[in-house]
Amino acid sequence: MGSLDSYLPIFFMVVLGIAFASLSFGASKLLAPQRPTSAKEAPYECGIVPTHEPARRFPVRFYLVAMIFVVVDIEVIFLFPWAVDSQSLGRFGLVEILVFAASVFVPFIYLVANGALDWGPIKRVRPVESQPDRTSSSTVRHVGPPNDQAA
Amino acid sequence: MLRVAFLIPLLPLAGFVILLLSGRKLGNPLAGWLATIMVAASFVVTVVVFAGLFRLPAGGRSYTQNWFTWISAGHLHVNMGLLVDPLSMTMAAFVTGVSALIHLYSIGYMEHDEDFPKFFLYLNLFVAAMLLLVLANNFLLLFLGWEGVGVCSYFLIGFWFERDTASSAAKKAMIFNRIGDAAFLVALFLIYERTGSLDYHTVFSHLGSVGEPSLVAMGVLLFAGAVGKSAQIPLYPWLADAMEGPTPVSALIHAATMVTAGVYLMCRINPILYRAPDAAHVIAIIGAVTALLGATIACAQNDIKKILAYSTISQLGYMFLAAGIGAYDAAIFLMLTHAFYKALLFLGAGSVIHAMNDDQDVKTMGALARLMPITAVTFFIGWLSIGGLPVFSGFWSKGDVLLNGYGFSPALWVVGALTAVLTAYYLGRAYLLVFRGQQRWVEARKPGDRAGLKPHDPSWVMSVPLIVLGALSAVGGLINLPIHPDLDFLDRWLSPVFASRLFQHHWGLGGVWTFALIDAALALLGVALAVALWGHASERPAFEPVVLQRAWYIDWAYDRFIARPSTEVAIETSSVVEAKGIDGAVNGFAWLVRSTARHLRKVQTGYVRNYALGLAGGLVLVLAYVLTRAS
Amino acid sequence: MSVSATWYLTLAAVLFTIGAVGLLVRRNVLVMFMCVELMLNAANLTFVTFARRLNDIAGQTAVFFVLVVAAAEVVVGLGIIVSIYRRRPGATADDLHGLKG
Amino acid sequence: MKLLAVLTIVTPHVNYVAILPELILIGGALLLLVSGQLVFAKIPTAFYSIGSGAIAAAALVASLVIWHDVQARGPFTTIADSVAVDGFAIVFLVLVSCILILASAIANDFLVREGIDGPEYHVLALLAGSGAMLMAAANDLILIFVALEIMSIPLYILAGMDSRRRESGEAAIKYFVLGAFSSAIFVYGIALVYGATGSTNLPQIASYLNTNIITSNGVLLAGLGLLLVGFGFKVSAVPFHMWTPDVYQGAPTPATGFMTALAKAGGFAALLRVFFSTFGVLRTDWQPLLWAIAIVTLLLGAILGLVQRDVKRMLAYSSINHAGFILVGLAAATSQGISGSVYYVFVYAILVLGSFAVITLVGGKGDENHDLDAYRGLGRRQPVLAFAFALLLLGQTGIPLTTGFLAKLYVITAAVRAHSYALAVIAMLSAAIAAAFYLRLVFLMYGVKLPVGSGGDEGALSLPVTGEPDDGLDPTGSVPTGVNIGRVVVPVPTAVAIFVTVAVTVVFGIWPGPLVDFVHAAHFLF
Repeated sequence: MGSLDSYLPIFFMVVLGIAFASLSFGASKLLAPQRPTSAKEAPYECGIVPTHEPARRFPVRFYLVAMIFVVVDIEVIFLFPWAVDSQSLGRFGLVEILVFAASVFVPFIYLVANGALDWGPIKRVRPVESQPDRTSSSTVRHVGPPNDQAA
Repeated sequence: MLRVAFLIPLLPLAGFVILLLSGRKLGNPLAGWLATIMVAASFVVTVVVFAGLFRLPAGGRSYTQNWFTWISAGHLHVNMGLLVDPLSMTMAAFVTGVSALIHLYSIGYMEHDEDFPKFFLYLNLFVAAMLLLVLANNFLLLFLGWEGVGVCSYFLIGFWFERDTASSAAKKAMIFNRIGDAAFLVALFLIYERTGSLDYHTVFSHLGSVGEPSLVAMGVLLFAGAVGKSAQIPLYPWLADAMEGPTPVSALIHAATMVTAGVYLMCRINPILYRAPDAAHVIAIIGAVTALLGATIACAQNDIKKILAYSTISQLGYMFLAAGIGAYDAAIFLMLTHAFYKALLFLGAGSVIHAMNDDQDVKTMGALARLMPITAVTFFIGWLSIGGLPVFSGFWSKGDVLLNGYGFSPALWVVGALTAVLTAYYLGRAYLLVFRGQQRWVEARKPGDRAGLKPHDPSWVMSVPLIVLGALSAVGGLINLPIHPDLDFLDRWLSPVFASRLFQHHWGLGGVWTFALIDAALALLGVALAVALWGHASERPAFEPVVLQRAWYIDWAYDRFIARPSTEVAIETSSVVEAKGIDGAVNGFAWLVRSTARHLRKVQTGYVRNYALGLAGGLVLVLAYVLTRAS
Repeated sequence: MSVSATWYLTLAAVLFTIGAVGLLVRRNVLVMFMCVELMLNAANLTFVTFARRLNDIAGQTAVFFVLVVAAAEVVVGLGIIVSIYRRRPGATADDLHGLKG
Repeated sequence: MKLLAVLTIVTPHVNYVAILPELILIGGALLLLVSGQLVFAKIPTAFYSIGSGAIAAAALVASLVIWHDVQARGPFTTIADSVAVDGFAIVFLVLVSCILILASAIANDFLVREGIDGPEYHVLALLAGSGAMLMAAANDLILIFVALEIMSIPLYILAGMDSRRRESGEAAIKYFVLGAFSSAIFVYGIALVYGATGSTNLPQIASYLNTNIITSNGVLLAGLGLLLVGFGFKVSAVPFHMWTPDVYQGAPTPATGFMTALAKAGGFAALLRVFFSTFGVLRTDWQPLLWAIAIVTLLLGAILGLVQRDVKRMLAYSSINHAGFILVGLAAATSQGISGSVYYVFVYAILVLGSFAVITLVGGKGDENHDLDAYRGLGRRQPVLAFAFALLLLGQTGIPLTTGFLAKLYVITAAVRAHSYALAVIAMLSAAIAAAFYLRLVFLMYGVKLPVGSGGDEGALSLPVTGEPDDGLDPTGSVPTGVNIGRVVVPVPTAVAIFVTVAVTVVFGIWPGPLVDFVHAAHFLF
């Protein structure tokens, strides 16, 4: 158990924190008057009645960029070990890391070309081809099956 | 030159494939010609390979051509390959040669048949299978050919399947053959189990380490297979019924080639029989009894093809007799000459049947010799050959068998001699009833049937095979004359294959001549009997006892004591045991499975968390198990 | 002044179990996915602990690979989740049960 | 930092030829990915398909080159012992290449039919293929994990590729969540094994286990168990199989076929190598476990397949049944059993590709025509297609003269030799049950009416069962509404692919020599 000695301060901190929080909650429960109204029960108890729900959905583009960021960010993990010992790894290490960088870069080209990183108004990279068989009803199907509206 | 051996079975097979794809388009008679040419080409290739083999020194006349590994499972390795040696090439040569002639004959014989291309399709497939059987370098491939010829035989017996008799005859042949094949298969398992291989060379070289009981079992089981295929006691009745097939089929399959496969098998396994004399004795005795039995039945038959069928059974018995006593070269010699004269007789019978508007009863024929000279002369030659009259081929080959038989046991000789007399007699009877005497067919028993019948010799495509086979029957003995040691070509040619002979008796030249004289006397006795009894009469009930007409009641006994009781049992089984017991059990099991499934599928709820729970549950079970093993 | 490796391993096992249980009880696909990440990181902790105890660097390098794979999974997972749920606002994993039996 | 200081870094020797097939696939995939973007014109789908096929063919050639190498020099390892180049790996390299070639032909027609543009499908397929190859060649648990993910992640996306069908998305989510769960379990297993043996390298683990007597093996066995769970998920062994039917049914049909073939190949390659070769010493510990898993896998797959109406779902249960058979070979834990399993994987991959190719065609535009009724009378409408499908189904049944027969024979023989008679009997029993649903489909195509006495519903061996109209078949034979039984369009590439699979099934069924010999090369195991 001696090995846990170093954790003693942290342990005390945790105990203190929990004690303080429960103490405050308990005190307010005991001391404050309990007269709930519907206005008080609503969130944002600042007096202003909420008019609409907050936007739950971010634009898809937001997720997209976040995802791309995660990938590129994580690939950097492999750069660190190389950077630490790049001298002793020599030319072999350099070549390997360049190959690695290139293979990360190629999908990047794909992303850029597909407009994944374009903010603002959509600029079409490819010209829209005329599709004679495409009607308004088929376009609706592209967006989602008709029974989706019910869900 | 040996390298082209693969073409021998492949050419007829190619013919089969071509006919299968476009037989209808080729039509009549092109399909027949194509089939004939394929077989003839195969014969030419055989001759080339034969010559190549002949040029090798006598000790080195064995060439194995491996194509590919056919099956490789565990320790079982079976190569698809051919064995070219004197025995297989002799067989291949006569199979392709006789087949080519009979193909040619069939073009004429089947002229008016609607299913002309189909007939040749089966015929070509048969030849391919037969050649595979003969040329195989291992037992499994031999078995493949064995089954192949069986299937073709089944198709061809039932070729006119709209006739009830034909289709039931086909079934009968199939069933009798199956019994033999079952024994054959067991023999294969035994051979593989004991020697670890199915390759001839390997098997034969491992026999030394196999116990004698196993060897006897192998020999007897393989012989049981041969009994089915070659129509010996007790599995012979199918061959008489097989005459329902077209006559060329009877000539090719049920006289010259397929039925001799059993004899070939016995000769091929001579190293096994050498170490299992008991099995060999069984073969000799069964062969001898069959020979006599077949000959007696043939004496009283009226259907010309039945006479020939029982004659074939009898002659095959002769061959087994020879093989059983170790006189393999005599067996092969008899097989060759028999192929010539029996094919000849069948084809002659075919022309007669054609001429008589498909009537086969010898009692309603007569005096055809002047109207059909070619047929009559060739049939006459066939009679003298099979009867064993001196100089004709049968004289030499049958003499060879009898000679060896006497050396082994005089009892066998007596049976053989009796059979020889009967053989000359019953075919004489057939010849005289068909070609001599009164024109009994004129006074038609069935009115309108024979109106305006003008019997005549067939067209050249049918005559040429008759003439060629007639010539071969007459002089075929030349390939193996015992009168001088330098003249027995066949014996010396085959001797490397039959190195392990059970028994060998050397007669001096004097002995040989003595036996030849006795044989000639026996043959003349048979001929004299035939002429005396049937030269001027067509009805002699005393010499056609009912017991022989009914073939010793053996068919009747089969029907009475085996077929009917087993049918009863089968019906009983299907209505009671199968319907209530087995069906009930199967349906009950199916019901059980399905209701289990119906409950189990509810587990598959479609909810991801349930699936994850399944995964986690499995994980817990695995860990729980692991903890029981942990130390 | 050092904590015994057993405690780290126990912590990792506890984290792993929390992740597994969380995946079983939560309905939100994103949260389920976060639970998987928790399990992966428990494995990472185990790797590092063992590497330390065995004085072997291989375990530490393994963490790199696990991290990267986890990131790739995140990206693909998010992609799939977004593409499915953009058409079904407020959906949970339980709403997907069209395929069953 | 103290830790790093004591280690001197040795750069590993990399034999690039040894991993050439994988490099070709990855490089090819990247090239395919950008090729469309660098050219400012619309590239037809066929171009990508041909490209993908060509890349896979190049990988096949590279695999054969390595095969030649290994035959001459014997097996070797490279990249710091983390990649094994042995007969076992190469058998799977060849198999994966063949799968990719066939799959790209099949996918092409599907993509054209459904109007799915772009290289993504093929790129993902190639990447998944490289993952499967690496799984077979990996000689290090970490590399196996990475390879597993390289294979799985593209498969998750492929399952959800068809954005027009909501089932596709559902399949992707289910596959992904459960897949990630199993991966986490797998990694934790690796960590535990690493802790117990001090290495993640397979030969080092094996030699450690051979030379040391482990007094306390709890951690090791727990790790092994977790590894088994991870593998079990990938190869859909019961009880880790539950994703299989849903994903098979939901995924786009060509992707289902590809996924089945590839995941079985990759999953079993690694499973066989790790358990038989590395943890062979512990076989008395894991054999009973595999025995039990094999039995439930065999039975559950066969039984549940009986009551399916959707052909894809039926084949999903069939694939579970097949996984059970492959596990039978492993449960025998003999080299004969391993050969049997490898042969089985090889044969099954080809069979299932062909089967799903036919199902893709019958599925029709929209990929939704998968009810059993869509196959009613196919034998009359399109005899050739129906005959090919019948042969593939008979192959899966294990009828003699097809490759499937020998495959079943090998694993069952191995089980018998290893004296697990119960397993052999149950395997045969499950094959008999499974035969019922394969043959039902065959009978349905050829309109064979079973005798009335054998039960009400057509094709199934059963007594009439009341209730639940959705199992079995409607005995009246009328085609339900919504099932399209029009003529199926058979494009040439798919036709060729189906022909190849049928030819392999029949030719090597009649003449098994070469394929068996090739698979026996898997004996060159490290």
